[in-house]
Amino acid sequence: MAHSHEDAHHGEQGHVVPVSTFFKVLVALLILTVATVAVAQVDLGKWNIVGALVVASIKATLVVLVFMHGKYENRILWTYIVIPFVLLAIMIGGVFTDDPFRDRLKPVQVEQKK
Amino acid sequence: MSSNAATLDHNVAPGEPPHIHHMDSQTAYGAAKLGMWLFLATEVLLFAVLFCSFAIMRYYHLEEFHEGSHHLNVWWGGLNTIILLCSSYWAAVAVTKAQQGDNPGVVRNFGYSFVCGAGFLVIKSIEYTGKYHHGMFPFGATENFYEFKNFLGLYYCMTGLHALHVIIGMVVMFIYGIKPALRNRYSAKYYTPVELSALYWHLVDLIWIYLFPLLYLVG
Amino acid sequence: MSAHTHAAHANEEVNYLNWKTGLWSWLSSTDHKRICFLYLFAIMIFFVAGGIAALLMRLELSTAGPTIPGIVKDPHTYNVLFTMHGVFMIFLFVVPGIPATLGNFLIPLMIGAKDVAFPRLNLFSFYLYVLGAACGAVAMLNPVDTGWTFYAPYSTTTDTSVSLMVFAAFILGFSSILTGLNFIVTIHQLRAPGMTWMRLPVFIWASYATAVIQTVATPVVGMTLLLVIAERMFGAGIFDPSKGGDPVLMEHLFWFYSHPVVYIMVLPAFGVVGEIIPVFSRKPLFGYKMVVLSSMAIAAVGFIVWAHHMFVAGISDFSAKFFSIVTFLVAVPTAIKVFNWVSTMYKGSISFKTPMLYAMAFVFLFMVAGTTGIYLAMLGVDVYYHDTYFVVAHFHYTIQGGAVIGLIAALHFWFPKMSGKMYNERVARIAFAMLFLGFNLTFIPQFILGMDGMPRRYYDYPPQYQTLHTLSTVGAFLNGFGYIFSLLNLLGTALFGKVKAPRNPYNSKSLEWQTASPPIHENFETTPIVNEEPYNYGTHAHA
Amino acid sequence: MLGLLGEQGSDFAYKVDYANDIVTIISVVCTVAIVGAMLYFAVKYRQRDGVDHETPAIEGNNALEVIWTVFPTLVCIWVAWLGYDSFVDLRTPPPGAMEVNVTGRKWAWDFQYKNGKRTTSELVVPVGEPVKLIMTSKDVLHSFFVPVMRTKMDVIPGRYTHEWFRPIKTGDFQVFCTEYCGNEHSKMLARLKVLPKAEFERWLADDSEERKLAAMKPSDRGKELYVAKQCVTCHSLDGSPRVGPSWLKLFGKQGQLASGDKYTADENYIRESILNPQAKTVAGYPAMGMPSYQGQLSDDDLTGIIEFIKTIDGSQKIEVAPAAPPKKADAALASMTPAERGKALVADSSNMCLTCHSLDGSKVVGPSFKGLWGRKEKLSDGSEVQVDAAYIKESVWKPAAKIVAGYGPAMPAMYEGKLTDENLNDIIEYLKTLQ
Repeated sequence: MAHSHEDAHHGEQGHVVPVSTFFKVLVALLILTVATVAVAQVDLGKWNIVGALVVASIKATLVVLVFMHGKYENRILWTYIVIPFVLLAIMIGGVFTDDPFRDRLKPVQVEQKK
Repeated sequence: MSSNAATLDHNVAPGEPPHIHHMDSQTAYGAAKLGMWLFLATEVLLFAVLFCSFAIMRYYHLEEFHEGSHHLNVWWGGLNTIILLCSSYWAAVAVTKAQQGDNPGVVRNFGYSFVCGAGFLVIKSIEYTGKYHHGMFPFGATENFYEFKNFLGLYYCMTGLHALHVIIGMVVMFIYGIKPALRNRYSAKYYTPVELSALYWHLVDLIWIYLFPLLYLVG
Repeated sequence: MSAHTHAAHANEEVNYLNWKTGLWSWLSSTDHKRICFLYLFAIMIFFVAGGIAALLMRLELSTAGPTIPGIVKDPHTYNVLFTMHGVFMIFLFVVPGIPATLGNFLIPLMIGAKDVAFPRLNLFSFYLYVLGAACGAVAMLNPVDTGWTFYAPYSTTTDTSVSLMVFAAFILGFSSILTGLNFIVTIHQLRAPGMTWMRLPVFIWASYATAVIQTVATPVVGMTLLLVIAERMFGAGIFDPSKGGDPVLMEHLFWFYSHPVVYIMVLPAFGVVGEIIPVFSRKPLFGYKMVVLSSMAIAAVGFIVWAHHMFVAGISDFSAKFFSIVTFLVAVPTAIKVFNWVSTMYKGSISFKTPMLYAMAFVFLFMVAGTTGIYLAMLGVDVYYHDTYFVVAHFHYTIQGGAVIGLIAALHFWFPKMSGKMYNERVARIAFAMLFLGFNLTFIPQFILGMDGMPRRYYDYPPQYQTLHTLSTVGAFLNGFGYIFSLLNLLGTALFGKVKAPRNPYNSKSLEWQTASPPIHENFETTPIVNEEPYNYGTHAHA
Repeated sequence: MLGLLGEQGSDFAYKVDYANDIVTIISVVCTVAIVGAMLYFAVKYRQRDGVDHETPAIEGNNALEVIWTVFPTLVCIWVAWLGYDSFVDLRTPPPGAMEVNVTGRKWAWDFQYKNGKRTTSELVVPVGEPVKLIMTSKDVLHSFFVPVMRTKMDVIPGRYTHEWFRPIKTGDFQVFCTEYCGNEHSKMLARLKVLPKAEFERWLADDSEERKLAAMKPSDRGKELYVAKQCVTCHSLDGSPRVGPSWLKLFGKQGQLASGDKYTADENYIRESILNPQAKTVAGYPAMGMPSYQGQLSDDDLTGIIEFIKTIDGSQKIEVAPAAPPKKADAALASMTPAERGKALVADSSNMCLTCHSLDGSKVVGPSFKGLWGRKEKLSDGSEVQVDAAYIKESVWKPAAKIVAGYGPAMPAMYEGKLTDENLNDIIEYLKTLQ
């Protein structure tokens, strides 16, 4: 019953995270927020969105790891933390095998009859 | 959500885990947490559709999307982001308090989160009404004259669904967090509902972390 | 129904059926076994409704031109019929079909638990189902005519009550999500001592894979359908091309769920066959690990093949090629399963009780379904077959020949455990024969129609297709009567049967047969300790 | 080889059929092998006289697992290649292919050629020349499927998709719509005419039809259509009552709708009533009386009809030219029983029987066909008749002669010559079945 034991270990006590840790993370998050807003003001072309999403992902990771105790969770839980993001990637990836590769057709030009 | 309803059992001494007929309290704790994370996974996938649509629509209407995002007020959005981050922080603290058996602490911190949630909704409604006055409100309008109607459509779908989650999150926090804590329900031995409601609240924050840059900044 | 019966013989020993009586004790029960019956009762209503719709369609199609103008008075009525058939059968019958009924009944029993992890959530899912079903029924007052796929922009422009119907599908989706979530947690947390992952019966593995798909795929279609409503209500401009939306995007998102949903339907049936064949062959399941592995593989690969429903939908050729190639990845694990089932019978001691007959029929029908699936995965060939009767026949072999036959097989196999009675073997066999012949007579002609290029969803057709359509109609009715007999046989013997079932009529090794038939309220007198593999039949050479 | 998909009309059809044949053979062999093995085991190892015999605990065999993992994989790769290969041909039109615009709409196909020539529901192409269809839709999704050419592609509003083929034989082939598009989906058919090159060039150059219509002044065009589109069936020019309101002095007329609202017969009202007759039916006329002409009339046609209506002051006399009796070309019709033929005739929209006669006993404009045969009918002049062959034929050819009590003289005298004696016998056979 390997698994249920494994689960049970975490079952006894969720990990207790000191408030100070949370506070440090909050400060980090606020700084990052200000950073994205600032960066967004300068026009970097398509790098704007890349940058914004990278920063957002860093913030998200912090929230999951610390606020949501992700750091202290077991493998099974992590599987189900990761799956939705993998699927999101598959979804967007799959759809983008389509649209950018569609042939851009124009209707047949009808010759003017004299 | 009613998964943890199984743990709302009033005929047990305060601080004691409820009797669940078919499993011991440790298993129950693990089960509840796994269940909650699975539920969060489904929530993420709910929004995944919107993100995917956003990606495609942006691909087709890049200019309109830039145009559209300029019509959103970065400062309102930014303020809301900060509000949610703080509320998320307090929710996290509430869990620690619960783990230390500090029920008033739970009430206090969840209280802050709750107020933040309310503040978020207020600001959102200010934004919505502003849009409404500029005729940028989709309902009823069969043909939206704005060039960036696709952006607006997605903006309302995404923020609307998110706002709905904020409301649900607040209700959950109140029913499963604040109310029982007022009765000193929680202790180092038993705080599952606090942790679960906090998890849900963090998800609401998580989604917004992505919505804010996508809608307000890069468009 | 059961409430009365068990009130009737109150003197028999206490079990989950009679430990409480009265309708309310059923409607409010959080006992997974009773919830199984609630679902069973509910889905059967829609099985019958969807079946009637199907028979009306077949009747209408039996001749070219209007055939039963009294009932199907115009094309619209016909379109409503196939929409109703699709929506009822998919969302209200087959998807909850095996997971919500047998999954509910068997998962705790097979892993040696007292109940599912969240019993109240379980009941809540059922009432969500009821709510969704109610919405669907109400939507039928201004009947929807979009087909079960709700393709935009037709679904966003037709003036039938699409919004309500897709909302119903959304609610049903949530019922399905919560059920899946419940099962995943149950299987992770509540396995009896000694019930290691490699000792789980394949039905549990199949149910686990199913539950994962249910949980993570269903939200996608849920949101997509909400967007259809948004499109209708205020023209969100996401799917409607007249507002700059992309209808093909809607198809992508729809199939992102609706391909995996095929595995929601059929994986549990795989599990059922994997349970039945070893028991009636008195042999261990051949290649247990591979069977388990293939279930998980199918579930995983199922998520990256969706666009093979869209080869001619106007997606890019690159996309079509990509999705065609990955689609073939599903074929392999499916083939592996079939090989292993058949090999299990090798050197067995095979008895042909009705469940075994269904299981063998399943192997044949699923071979047809699988091989015709290959046609549709082949790009060039699918271009011809797409949206013809070939596709219709193919997915009926998969869904009816696979999932529904699997369900019927399971209902027979576990009937003694569920009802504590034995069904009438002779009637069951006759019903099986009708069902099997009728089914093939219905759909083999449709394969030929497809090869002749007959498009689907046609209310009327050129006269040259007449003969095959008539044949198909005859088969459909035979098929229908087959279902009626087999189900009435079960219902009748459950209510009025005299023959009581022993604990373990097939002397099977797996846990659910080790407790009383029917089981007591919390399944086991004492928590069972598991110390052997689930299919430990036959004598070991070295022993 | 097996010729499962019927005749081949395009030069890549053989490739598709080849792939189809190969996969068919593979499928049949595999199915027979596996099911055969299963049945063989079932018989050989069946439990005799109800007692279990000892069985070996075989839990698997890795060699076998490897074999039946690798073997199907290889087969799949081959088959996937076949499909891929045929698809590439199917999707790559040769440069310089003749391009035709295709527009799908509820529920018909429009085609336009480079020189501006338009056709509806009939695509004419030259044999041996590659043809590329550039397709879009006006409303919802459709799909353009030409079975003999083995090609199909969805037609999407707001976008263009393409398909192509090179016909290898002349002839007249079926085109289906294969993406569900609403009520008349199954009627959204078209013909593909493959002509010899020279003949095609002649056809393409010939625009006499168009010039003739274009040359006419709108009201004359409307007059043509009044007969051609069978408006005459239900709308008189002299004020005499028929199924629908007479067109005499119709334009500008005001009146009450079935809904109770008022209407004024201006351009918009007439246009709407032609395209969507059920929207605003005039009080006292059957709600379902008129079929929609959506997709059957161009804007010029509509203007023509409206202009024509404006001119009607009672002076116009139009004789309904007897239409040619329906040709029973296809063997299918001949192979039918009389009753079936009759049914086909009744269903045939150009005969418009079902516009006024129901099949389910409900009273529309005329008596229902259900149970009509052999019934005793009271006539408006008080006399009684037995509905027999003679009576039916008379009422079809000379509707005004004997009118059943409670019905108006609505039925047009257009069937004499249109329906032959044998047609009527067929119809009567059909009526007999409607008891």
